[in-house]
Amino acid sequence: MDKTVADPATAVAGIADGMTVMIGGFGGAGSPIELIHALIDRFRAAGHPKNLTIINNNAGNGHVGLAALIEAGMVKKLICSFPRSAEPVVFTDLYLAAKIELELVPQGTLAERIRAGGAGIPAFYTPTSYGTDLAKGKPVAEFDGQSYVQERWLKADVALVKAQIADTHGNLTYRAAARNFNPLMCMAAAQTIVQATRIVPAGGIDPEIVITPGIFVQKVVAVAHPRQEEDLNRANAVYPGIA
Amino acid sequence: MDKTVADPATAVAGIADGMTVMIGGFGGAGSPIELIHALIDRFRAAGHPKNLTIINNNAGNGHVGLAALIEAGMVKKLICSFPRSAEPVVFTDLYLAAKIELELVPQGTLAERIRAGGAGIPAFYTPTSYGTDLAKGKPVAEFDGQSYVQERWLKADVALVKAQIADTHGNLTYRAAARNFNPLMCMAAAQTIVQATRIVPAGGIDPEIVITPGIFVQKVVAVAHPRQEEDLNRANAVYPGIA
Amino acid sequence: MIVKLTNNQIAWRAAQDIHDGAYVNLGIGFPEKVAQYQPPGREAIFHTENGILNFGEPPPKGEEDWDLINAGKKAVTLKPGAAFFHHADSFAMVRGGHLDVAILGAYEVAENGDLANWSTGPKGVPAVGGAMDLVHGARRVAVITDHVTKDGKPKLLRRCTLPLTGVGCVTRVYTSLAVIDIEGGRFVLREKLPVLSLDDLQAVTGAELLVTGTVADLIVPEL
Amino acid sequence: MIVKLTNNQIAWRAAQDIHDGAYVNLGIGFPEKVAQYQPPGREAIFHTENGILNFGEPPPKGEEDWDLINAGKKAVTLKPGAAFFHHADSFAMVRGGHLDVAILGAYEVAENGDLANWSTGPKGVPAVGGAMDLVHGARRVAVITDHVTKDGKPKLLRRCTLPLTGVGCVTRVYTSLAVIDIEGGRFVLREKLPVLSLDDLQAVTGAELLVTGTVADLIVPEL
Repeated sequence: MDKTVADPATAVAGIADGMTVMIGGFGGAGSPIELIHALIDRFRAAGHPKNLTIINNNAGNGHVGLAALIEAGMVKKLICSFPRSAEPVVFTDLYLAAKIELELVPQGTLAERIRAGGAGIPAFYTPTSYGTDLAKGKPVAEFDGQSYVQERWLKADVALVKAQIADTHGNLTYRAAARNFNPLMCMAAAQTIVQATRIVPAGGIDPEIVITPGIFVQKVVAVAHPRQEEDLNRANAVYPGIA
Repeated sequence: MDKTVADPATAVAGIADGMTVMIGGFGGAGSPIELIHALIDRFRAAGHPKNLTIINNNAGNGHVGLAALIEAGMVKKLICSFPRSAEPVVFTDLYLAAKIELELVPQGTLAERIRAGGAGIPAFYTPTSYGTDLAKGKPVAEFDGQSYVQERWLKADVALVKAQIADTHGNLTYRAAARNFNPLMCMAAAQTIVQATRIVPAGGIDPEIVITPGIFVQKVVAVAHPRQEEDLNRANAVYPGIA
Repeated sequence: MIVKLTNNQIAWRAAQDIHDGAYVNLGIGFPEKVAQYQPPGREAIFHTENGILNFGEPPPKGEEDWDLINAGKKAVTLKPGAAFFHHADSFAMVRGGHLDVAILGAYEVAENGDLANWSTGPKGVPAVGGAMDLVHGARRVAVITDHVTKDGKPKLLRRCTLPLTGVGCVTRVYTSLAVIDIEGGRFVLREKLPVLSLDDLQAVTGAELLVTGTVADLIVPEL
Repeated sequence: MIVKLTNNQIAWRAAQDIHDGAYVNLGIGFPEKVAQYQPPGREAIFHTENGILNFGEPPPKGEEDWDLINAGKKAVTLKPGAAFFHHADSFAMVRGGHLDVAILGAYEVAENGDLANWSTGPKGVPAVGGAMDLVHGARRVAVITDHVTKDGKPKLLRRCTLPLTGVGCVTRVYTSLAVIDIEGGRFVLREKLPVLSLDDLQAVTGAELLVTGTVADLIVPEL
């Protein structure tokens, strides 16, 4: 069993128009920049994929990564908790012009909905957002005298994930706070595509320190020197156009 | 911050009559034998705690650990998925004599109910047990044409947990399949008491390999050479009475 | 002379349908045998509910590590690429549809796909384990079983009489006499022992066996 | 002359109530300042939504590791005993009641404990982050805020006028003028700047201030 694919372009080749795509990362940490850029390259060459629904905590920053994906016109709808950032001009402009849809979800509810999707839990109750605008239209219920909102699972056709080390079975480790949503998204997508700094043979990761077991991963691609969104933005990078 | 306590007896001193106690482990792997035996010692010396509700995957085996706790007459009710074992005589006899209550829960539902307790999710839906006797009396709902059973969270007053390494903040690692229910129970109890083979200073565990973050742990006690239930049972051990 | 497959042979037949790279959960007891008959050149990854992916053979006697056990509480070993995880993650794999195949034993299987394999009724101590989770989680739920009970009564029925493990969950049954799919609420015969006639087989089956295409010979090596 | 505490002084006051060994989440922006004023000899452990427990000071400029950031996307460092975890575990800590204190900013706080701090209305891009989770998770939810808006209007009100973050969740408010508890649906004054009369304070507060015991002087060092 070897889930390795040759390069990011090959890894993302199957992503089709209209798909729901989860993208890992919280701000720049854990954002799979090279996979996102490979998707933009494909769109620029072939006109696909477009009309994507993207699930990410944020709405991108500057003109690289997720922001560049949105700027390229590939995204129909964004599901996220915090579409503000230091430089969120791309999303903000489209949103205020009503050219992109937004489903705003509290961050913990977003995480739990994704986990629920991965764990086969179609719905759950949370105290979060009870009595607020974000609970409008959702069923509520009382348990032990407290009020809760019913939330549904979130699943995706594809997850794009950034890991630190992968083995050929797809077992993964992450780096520091770049872990964030990545392990959850691995669980919740029909196809999980991972970029890792290093791919090692099966047995190359201690079974005790595996964070994402390979059962949740379909493809791994090596990106030895991944770019960090934060560094790119501090250099005022724009994609396409960066080295 | 130092969550270390001197010995198992001190660690379990606050457990009172009628409490709900989660006990980690799956079969003998991850079973906190020394903490359980300290609880039995207290009962034999002081007559408390009794009328306990115990949450564990199994019903104990032989005459040590959980089986010995039941045999001592301290347990009113057991919540578990699989109260059969090679040598489950203690529980079986009491159950058939209607001297102990049993709430039988499918294993995955048991795990998820405990996690839900720890994660502040009062209820969730699962396909598991739909249409079976174990779903009787539980609300059902349909999502996307599939039928699901509503399950409630499980919480406890105390969790007794076996870890491999603990630091003074209560960060934990486990050993192999001794992990099982332990990390979930740490989350779901008001007070989590951990026996660890070794306690190291804060900083002694790589933050990347912490399985249970210390926020879920209240007390840690060193048990340098923990007994394994399986070894004890193969030696026909009976507690009290073993070295 | 009893003409039927041994348990090893039933396990062998079930193993032939496990594709390369499959993630598989084998129920405790008889289904565990399936792991021994993985066809050469195919790599399956075995999952156990208590938190291991990619475990392997039991260790030699005396070398057991009792923290390294499977759901049947038997000592196992690890293969390269193994991972440990806690019970909630383990059942996320099960319930979340990440397993390709689960193979379970059965007291009864009904033509509507219902399975009864956890309780023989109100007497004794009930125990369910992970069976109810597995039948609603894995992409394919198969059963291996003797075709009839020890008393010679059919285990494949119109409707189950014992408490259910899951509703409409089984899609294939490997028995000591035949391989039978469940489709559209009916038993569809795929393979049978060549020595048996369709009538012979029907006589020990508690619901009608449909034949919708070729019925292949169920041919299994001596094991 | 404006008589009021600076943001640093409000943060200092809030920090005095954090007990030794507390697990604390500080909202992004102004509340992050609270960490600087931990009283000596007390050890608090800070949680950030994006998956770190026990992070510390920002690193020196130029030494940032952008994989090691807090929820405000600012670079941080680790203290001994830190741990990383994913977002579902992080919000299990929040929602599951494992944090001792969450300290948030506010647009408005009402005497019934309602908080509005995420949306100033339908214009612009809405963003909520983890605020709605925090207010229903931590055992104690406190607010730090200027007592009035930039236009001098009360931020402490009978009822919130802006979209709510949470219902009945706040139990203590540290303002630039006072420390106020919320009990039984009322503002209860605990401390006020000594130069202010109760009438002065009431005049800039949008709901009645109850006095049920001694009102202490709010005394804070120069910061």
